[in-house]
This record gives sequence, structure tokens and C-alpha cells, in this order.
Amino acid sequence: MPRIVVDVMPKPEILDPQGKAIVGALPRLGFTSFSSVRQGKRFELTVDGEVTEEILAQAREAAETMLSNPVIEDVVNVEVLA
Amino acid sequence: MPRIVVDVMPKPEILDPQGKAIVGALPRLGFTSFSSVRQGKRFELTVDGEVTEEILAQAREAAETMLSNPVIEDVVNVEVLA
Amino acid sequence: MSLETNRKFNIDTVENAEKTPDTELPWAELGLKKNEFDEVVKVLGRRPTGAELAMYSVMWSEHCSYKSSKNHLRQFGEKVTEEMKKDMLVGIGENAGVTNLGDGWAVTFKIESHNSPSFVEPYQGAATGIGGIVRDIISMGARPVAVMDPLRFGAIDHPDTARVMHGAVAGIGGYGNSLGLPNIGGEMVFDSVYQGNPLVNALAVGVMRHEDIRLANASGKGNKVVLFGARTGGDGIGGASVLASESFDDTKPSKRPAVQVGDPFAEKVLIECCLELFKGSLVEGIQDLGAAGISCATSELASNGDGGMEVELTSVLLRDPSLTPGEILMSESQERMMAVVTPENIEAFEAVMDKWAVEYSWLGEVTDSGRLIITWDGAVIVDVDPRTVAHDGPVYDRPYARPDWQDALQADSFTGSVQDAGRPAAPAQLAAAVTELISSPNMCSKSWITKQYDRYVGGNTALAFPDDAGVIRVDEETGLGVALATDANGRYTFLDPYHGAQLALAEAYRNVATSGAVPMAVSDCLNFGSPEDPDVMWQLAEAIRGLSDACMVLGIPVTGGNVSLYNQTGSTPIHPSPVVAVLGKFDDVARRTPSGWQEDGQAIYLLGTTAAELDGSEWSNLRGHLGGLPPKVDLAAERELGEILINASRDGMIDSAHDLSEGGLAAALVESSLRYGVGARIALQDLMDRDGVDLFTALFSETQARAIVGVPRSEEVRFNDMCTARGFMHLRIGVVDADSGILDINGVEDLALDALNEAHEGTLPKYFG
Amino acid sequence: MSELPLIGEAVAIAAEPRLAGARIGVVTFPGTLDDRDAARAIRLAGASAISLWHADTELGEVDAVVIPGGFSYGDYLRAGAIARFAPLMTRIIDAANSEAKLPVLGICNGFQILTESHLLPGSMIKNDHLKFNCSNQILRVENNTTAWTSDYALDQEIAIPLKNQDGQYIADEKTLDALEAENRVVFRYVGANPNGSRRSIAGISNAAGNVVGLMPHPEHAVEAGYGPETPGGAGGIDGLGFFTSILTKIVGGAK
Ligand SMILES: Nc1ncnc2c1ncn2[C@@H]1O[C@H](COP(=O)(O)OP(=O)(O)O)[C@@H](O)[C@H]1O
Ligand SMILES: [Mg+2]
Repeated sequence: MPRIVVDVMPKPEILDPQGKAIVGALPRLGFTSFSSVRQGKRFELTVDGEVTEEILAQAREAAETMLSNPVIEDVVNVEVLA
Repeated sequence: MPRIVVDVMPKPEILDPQGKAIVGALPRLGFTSFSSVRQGKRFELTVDGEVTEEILAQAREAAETMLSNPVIEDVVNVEVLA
Repeated sequence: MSLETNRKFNIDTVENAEKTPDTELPWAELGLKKNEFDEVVKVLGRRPTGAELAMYSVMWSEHCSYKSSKNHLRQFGEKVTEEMKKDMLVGIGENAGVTNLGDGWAVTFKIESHNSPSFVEPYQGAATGIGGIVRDIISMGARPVAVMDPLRFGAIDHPDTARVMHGAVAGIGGYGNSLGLPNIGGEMVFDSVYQGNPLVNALAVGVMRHEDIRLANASGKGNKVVLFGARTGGDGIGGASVLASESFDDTKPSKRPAVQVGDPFAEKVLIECCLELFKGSLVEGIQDLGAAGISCATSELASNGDGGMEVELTSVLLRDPSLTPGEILMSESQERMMAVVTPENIEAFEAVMDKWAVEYSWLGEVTDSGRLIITWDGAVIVDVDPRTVAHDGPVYDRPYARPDWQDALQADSFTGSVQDAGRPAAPAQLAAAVTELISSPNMCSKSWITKQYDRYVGGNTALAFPDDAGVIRVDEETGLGVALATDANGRYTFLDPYHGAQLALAEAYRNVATSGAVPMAVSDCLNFGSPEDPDVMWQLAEAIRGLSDACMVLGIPVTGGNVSLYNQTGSTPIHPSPVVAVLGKFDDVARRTPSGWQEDGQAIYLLGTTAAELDGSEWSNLRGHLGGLPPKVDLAAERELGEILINASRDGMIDSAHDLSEGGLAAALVESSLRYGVGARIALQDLMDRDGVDLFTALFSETQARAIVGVPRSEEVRFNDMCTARGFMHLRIGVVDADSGILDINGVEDLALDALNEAHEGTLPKYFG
Repeated sequence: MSELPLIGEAVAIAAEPRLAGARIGVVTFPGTLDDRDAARAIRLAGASAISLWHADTELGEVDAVVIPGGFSYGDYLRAGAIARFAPLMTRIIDAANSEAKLPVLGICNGFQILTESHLLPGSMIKNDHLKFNCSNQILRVENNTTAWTSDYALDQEIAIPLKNQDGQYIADEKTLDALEAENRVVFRYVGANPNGSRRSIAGISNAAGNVVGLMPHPEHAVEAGYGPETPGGAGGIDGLGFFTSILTKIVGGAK
């Protein structure tokens, strides 16, 4: 069944404690190439039939109103999963 | 600066309490087209220079060893952000 | 030229300010009034630089300068007797007051508000509220040991209430639980007056040895100034002044504060790290960074110490490199501290930072110049007398007057009102009324909230929800400990601000004494509307006068607190809500008294007398009425009642005690039986005869200075004698019936505990899942 | 090594010298919360609590290790995910798997760290109700042959605080079947399942029984009046058995 992916990331200017904790730990495991990490959310919405323009619009709206908190997060991507 | 995206999703057979809560709430807001929702994580790793094959390999390894727990999660995607 | 175009690479230096006196400055956007800006110019003898303007604007905001309340708050410092000063080690003015517990122990506690941020983003707003108050406690040199959270939300069934409730409670839990601080109590009130202005207050308490007390001052020329903890980002820039000096108005979204995100893990590490610094005596002075960030920390440290400090601002570690000097000075990024360290201790200080992987940067040093000088890459951008920033802000004598509607409001008593029609009298009606009361939004069980809070961590929690006070053991050897309760009744205070504030104090005092602790100190968070409204200003002035007068009578000093103004939507203010926290002391917390009945056959006594006082009560609230006069304040009776409860607990004369407050005797009886699922048989005829009230009034009146206690058979004579000797009214109203499963009140249909419990517990889950 | 002062000094207990010789380590990670409580529990049982620091590279002389609860590294990524890579954890994993079979108890976050370390199978995800849950939980002891449960009776019901956000134990069916077949389900929740854990599992052990992990907090139920509520305030010490069990094992082994 087709799925729509919604990606939500903390706004760039907002502190991301998750990302901070990870970037602090990576070098200890020998991963030294990454200067910063940010952790966001990925949602996969399953659609029961075909993904129409209307359904995609619904997903976009759900992304903005419910799946993300516009005060601290941005929706960075809404797309149909290939 | 270039970024590498790592996407991690709960394994399909594992109940995802957050996805379940969302799919229950969507219809109440008028979003009726989605039969299931799963919530995973999206990491954005910033690389300070060019993304070499080696660095990408590092990201893949970090994704498998630390950013995900293979008992409950799958790494579904590791790619350089365009 | 405006500051905007002046941003990054064209730094506004003092030299530049002298050369360009006519530059337009955005003082209004930063929340300063014309007269205040003129005052800044006068103080400096020139126009301020952009960085100086940023500092003055945040430090002279209502939130930081207390400019509308200062004149009134003085009373807390003035109305103190020698008795009240006896145990005060540090008084008002420091980050938090410190009280002597004896045996070399001291305790510090404080309550603060995080109201507007919690409306905008409930989770983070409430979380950072906990974070901020805990840092205040650490900066005194104490180990934080518990938190509390008095909360007020809009109507329980309003669509927006769930958002705020879910977020705030999860945020308080998310942050406090991660710090390892037990949550030992709080409040929860639903009222539509708080719809657009929920109140999220947070209290923290910490303990220390006397020698560990630290103050926020920078002394010793040549000592180094260090900033440590989280990096500085753009959080809450302008938040302090915009938030606190402008009413929140949704037509101007651009005025919304930037949201701060908390990192409890960083704060937990910061706590441990600070305690290690204190233990090694590695810091001379220390200050947390809260509202007004570096502006506040540098100016307060400097003006409380030798008076001078030099700081190089480019040394501040940034999360966002595009920040301007002014923004860096204003940033409210969380989880940061500033300290003063002697050169000899630098190495040891750095070792502690490295151990806990805390980032730090050395910013400058203490001087004796009397000036706070801040440079940007060597160029002077701030050159001020720190006192003018930190202490000499504007003070307003705002006009106030008793509102013209106050008389009509007070004349509108519940008794005989339309809403009072059909007052329950028959046994079935009374039973239904009791059930309605204890399942109502304000009187229902708060366990939906408290289950989300860790109460066990630390292993020293001796009492918490749902008992009258939270109790924490301080010394495991001796059992020395503290008790805390917070209270406020916005309806009482709306009806009569002077007495309403006293009632808040009386209730918190009574709660502490009910647990068996000796009340010692007060902290308060004054949540009010706009001080520019003379009605509100009158409420504030009356509340402060009432509270300070009552503290004198009860003999316990205010050691610190917080004022939160502009809590209003449009021109409609919240009910005046002075949240009062009282701290008490136990020589041995093993003597604490829980609120529930336990042993079969114990006698149940009611202490105090009951008058017909239903105005402002929960019952009248349930019937949609608000008018008349709140219950009478009798502080002498409160003191006497307190002494009885404390002595009875110390001498083992009682096994349970529960004070009567909102919901009166009906609520107290139900709560005492539900505490451990233990029933009782109650007969109130003697009470009704003695006090001349009907059964309904006996159950629902909110007369003050009352409590119910459970007395073991073997102690009855002694207990009676003590009350008689003290001339305090006491009456045996029933007996514990442990296995009956019923609360049997003569004249009221039997109340099965199972059903009561279901009604009591069901309300919050019904609305909030 | 970090020192873990309690708020006051330790409760005065004159431990029998033979018992006080038993050294039980308590690991502190950045963000650990219940280390002091675990140390107190160990002392109340009569042994010596030894503070261990996550960054230490040697385990030193300890007879057993407790990995206490809290939020190591904030648990932002996954509970226990980062702590698992601490230098000391590598030592602990080796010692637990070695012939000497070092006894290890993981409580709450400690349990999560043990699953992330693969010393124990399965994992924890968010509670099914998504909220933090702090309550007084009844557990049934289903295996009293482990290093940490020998002082309990089989099927004994004990009251122990439960407090977490990510407490839902999950594993695939095969693993769950194997755990049950090998008698490695050490504790089960009694009554309503508090978080959706598979088969109401509250705690498990490794095959050898030296490594035990559970979500509830026995260290919060060791001192009357400061743990789970009981009318009269006298009870609430059902967790003490963990610490006396391990002591019995250590001292017994030393005899
Ligand atoms: N938001 C909260 N957080 C923690 N505890 C709370 C909260 N709200 C209420 N409580 C607790 O619930 C119990 C009952 O509250 P309340 O009826 O207001 O007490 P009282 O009438 O004695 O002041 C008390 O133990 C109180 O501390
Ligand atoms: Mg009370």
C-alpha cells in the first residue's frame, strides 16, 4: 500500500538536546567526521488506495497542524514513498 | 555544509505506540485518508568538508550501531542531502 | 541609522555612541518607555550603545526590576520581628532565601512563575520553569532535593485546556524527573479566568551545610569570571521584557517570545558539577542565568561584589554564531551558570568541568573600578556602573484604587442567591452533593498529574501527594527534615484581596502544621493582571499588605518570591492569585502525620468551629456563583490549631490529620477515607447544635482553622486534655470503621468507598485520557 | 572515582564485618539518578557500596555491580543507547560473560542499558499510554534461583515502585518463548499491565542467572516509610531482598 513520508526537524535556531547528546557521543565510538547532529521525526502514513493530490494535500496539512509543533519544528519534507 | 540523512523506523512487526496514538487522533481532525501511521527518527549529520565514500560508510556504521537498535528498529535510508 | 543595519560587522562601540549622539535606537521595541530611555541617557551621560540598550531594556523590564511592585514588596522586609529573623540566614534579595534548620543544616526554597511561556508552548514552557527555579537553588550552594508545581488552567472542558494541561504536566515531569528531584506536591485549579493565561508556577527546595552557602557576588580583584554549561543561542531574546511588560495579544504575533527548549540532561550534569565545585570550595561567587542572561549575571555579580568587572564577549561559546553582542547579552538560553574563580583554583575548576564534560569559557575578571566593562574583540561596547543596571531601575508608584464594583461583588452573597435555590437537604441529595463535589474539576483526585511525576527518587520522600504537605528527610542520621505546601485561592482573593492573600498563607501554614512540621518561612509567587490597571494594582497592593501583615502574626518571614504581572487577556485580568508556599521543619520526619485514617476504632475529632461560610466556596463555584465575602481569617486560631497538630504529632497522640480547606468537611472526610481505603461512621448532630448550622453547612462551609484528626483510643484522654487546656474547640465526630468499605455520615445516604473512589479518580482521565 | 554523598550521612548500620567485606559497585553515568538510592540499599543490606564512574577503564575489586536507574545522557536517542558504549560497560560486559560470571543487576535505565549491551535480550519502547508512569507496582517473583532473587519465595508477590516513560518490554515471539522455556522471566507484573510489556514481563535474566534486569525499582523499597505506601507506614521494604540475596551469594561463595 502506498505511503507518504513526512519529515519534521527541530527549527535550526532552536536547541536540539537530542542531537547534542548524539554528537557528543559519536567521537567516542570513533565517528569523528560529523560536526553536528540534529534529530527529528519521520512519519510514514499509509494510504488505503491511490495517493491523490487531495490526499497529499491532507498529509501536508496534517504535517503542519498535528505532526509538527510549528513553534519549535519545521516540516522539511512531505512526499510519496516510491 | 553538506549533510547526511539517516532514517530509522520501528520494525514493521513491532507495535509503535506513538504511531498508534497519531492514527487514532487524525480522524478527529478530519484527516480520514490514512489507515496507519508509524513514527520513526530522522537524523541529519553535518559533515565539515566533502562527503567522501569513507564518510558515508562511517555514517552507515553509526546508523547501524548507535543511531538504531536492531532489535526494534530498521535503518531505512542513509543518503547525502541534496 | 538603525541598529538593524548596524548588526554584525559594524559594532556599536562606546566611542561610536559618543560620536553619534543622534542615532535612532529601538528602545520602544525593546520594551522601554520614553522616560526610561531618557533615564538611561541621563545615567550614562550619553546615548547607550546597542549592547547597553539591550542590557538596560531587559534589566529594567517589569520581570527583572519589579518596578511596579517594588514599593509594595518592601513590606516583606519591613514587617519583621526579631522572632522572625532568628532563623533567617539569607533574606530577600538573593537568588533564594536561606533558613537555618539547626545541626549545621540550612534550607533554601523559592517559587517562581513561567506563565506566558507555558501558554505559548506548554511542554517547554513548564519544563524550563522547573529548570530555572532549580538553578536558583543551586546558585545558593544547595543540593536541590524536591520540586512542586502549583498549576492553574482554563475551564476543564474548554478545547484548549487539554493542550496546556498535557504539555505543562508532561514538561514538568519530563524535566523534574530527569533531574532526579521528587515532586512532592502542588496545586491544580480549573477556572475560565485562566483560559488565556494559565499559571504554571514552580517551586524548588534545596539543602546545604551552613558553610556551603554561596552568594551571587564577584569579589576579589583579579579573580576570573567564567561562563559554563550550555552554549548561548538566540533563545528568548527580548523574551524577558516583551513577555513580561506587554500583555499577550494575539493580534501581534511578532511579539511572541522565542521559545526556549530545555535540556534536562545538561541541567542534571550542571547540578552535579556545581556541587563538586562547592565541595572543593572552587568558586567565590556564583549566579544562575535566567531571565536577562548574561546582562543579569554580570551586572548583579559585579554590583554585589567589589563593583567592577571586565568581560570579553567574543569569548562566549555560541550555539548560533550570527548573534549580535546585544543579543548575546539578552539571550535566555537555559542551563548556564556564571562563576567567579580565584586564579589558584582555575586548574581545579577546569578539572571538574572536564570530568562532567561541561563546556566553559573564561570571559574576564573582577576589577575594583566600579564599572562593568564589556568588550567585543577589544572594543568597548558597554561601560556602565553595574548598580544602575541591576538595582537602580525605574520604580513606579502606580495609581491604585478599590474598584467601583467591589462593593456590589461583596454584597452578592451565595446564601439566598438564585444559584442557591434547592440546596440539598435530604439524605440522598446530600450524598449526591458530596459525590458531585469530590468529582468536580477542582476537587477530584490529582493522581492523573502526580502519576507522571517521580516521587521516590532520592529515597527521602516521607510524604507527598495526596497528603497535605510534601515532606523530605534532610539528615538520614537524625531524621531532620522539611515540609512544604503551596496554596492560593483566586476566588477568595478576588472577593477580598487583603484577606484572600492571608487565607492563602493560612492554608499553606495549616497544611504544613497538619503534617506535623513547625512552619518557618514563606515564599510567594504573586500572579496578577496588569499593574497599569488601577483595579489590579489595588488587588496587588492589598494582597501584599495582607500577606505581610499575616506573616507578622504567624511569626514566619517571607524569604523570597516572584511577581508575575500582565496575566490578562485583553483587558480581563485573571483572578488575583498570590500563590503562597510555606516551609516547615521536623526534628524527625518519622513523626509525620499522614492524612488518612488507618486503625479501626480510632476516634475522629474535628478541631475548630464551623460558621455558615459558603461565599467563594467550591460548592458555590459548582453552582456558578462568585460573590460575597470569603471565609473569615483568624490567624490566632490558625496558630493555636497549628500548635495542637504539631504537639499531637510529636507526642504520638494522633495517627492521622487532614486540614479542612476547599470543599470543607465533606471533602476532608472523603479524602481521609480514600487515602487508605478505610471507612468511618460520622455523626454531626453535636456539631450542628453547638455551632448552629444545618447539615449541609456543616459539610460544605469553608470556615478556616479547622482539621480532622484520628486519635488512638489510648490517647483520647490526653488529646482532649490538651485541647481543653489550650481552649481550642474540639469535638468527637465519629469513629474509624476500617473494614466497612463505607463512609457513613448520619443524615447522608451511605457512601460506598468504591464508588467514591471511582468518582474521585475518574474526572481527569475522562477529560485528558 | 566519584563519591556519592547522600543528603545526610549514611544510615548508621553496624554491618557484620563479614558482610561489609562484600563490595557491590554502583555505576554512575552522566544523568544517572538512582545511584545514591542503590548505594543506600546496598548499605542497608549490610554490604559496602563502591562508586563506579562510567569513564573508568577498570572495574576494580567488586563482587557484583548494580546499574541504577535514571536518564543516562538524557535517554534522548533511546534509553540506554549511549551509556552502553561507556568504557566501564565494556568491562562489565566482559566480566558478566566471563567464567567468574560477575553478578549484574540493571534497574530501569540499567535494564535498558543491559538490553542495549545485548547482555539481556529484547528492548524497551515507550509505554503504550505514552505517559511517564510512577506507581506502586505489585510483581510476582517467578524465578528465585538467580543471584539477585534467592531470598524471595517462588511466586512471592512484592510491592516495588515503577517509574518510567520507556518501560514497555518487547522482544520477538521466539525470544519470548525461549525466555519462558528457560525460566528466565524473573518478574511479571501482577494485575493490569502498566505499560503494555509483552506477556507482562517486568524483569528477566541471562541464561546463567547472574545478570538480571527489571523496570521497577527495588532500591526505592528498602526503608520503611520512604517507599511504597502501607497504612501505618511500617512496610514498603519488599525490595531489600535483592540486596540481601546478592549478599548471601557473595558471602556464601566466600565461605
Ligand atoms: N500539580 C500538582 N503537582 C503535584 N501535586 C499536586 C498537584 N496538584 C495537587 N497536588 C497534590 O494533591 C493533593 C491535594 O491537593 P489539594 O486539595 O490542593 O491540597 P490542600 O487542599 O491540602 O492544599 C496535595 O497533596 C497536593 O500537593
Ligand atoms: Mg490540606
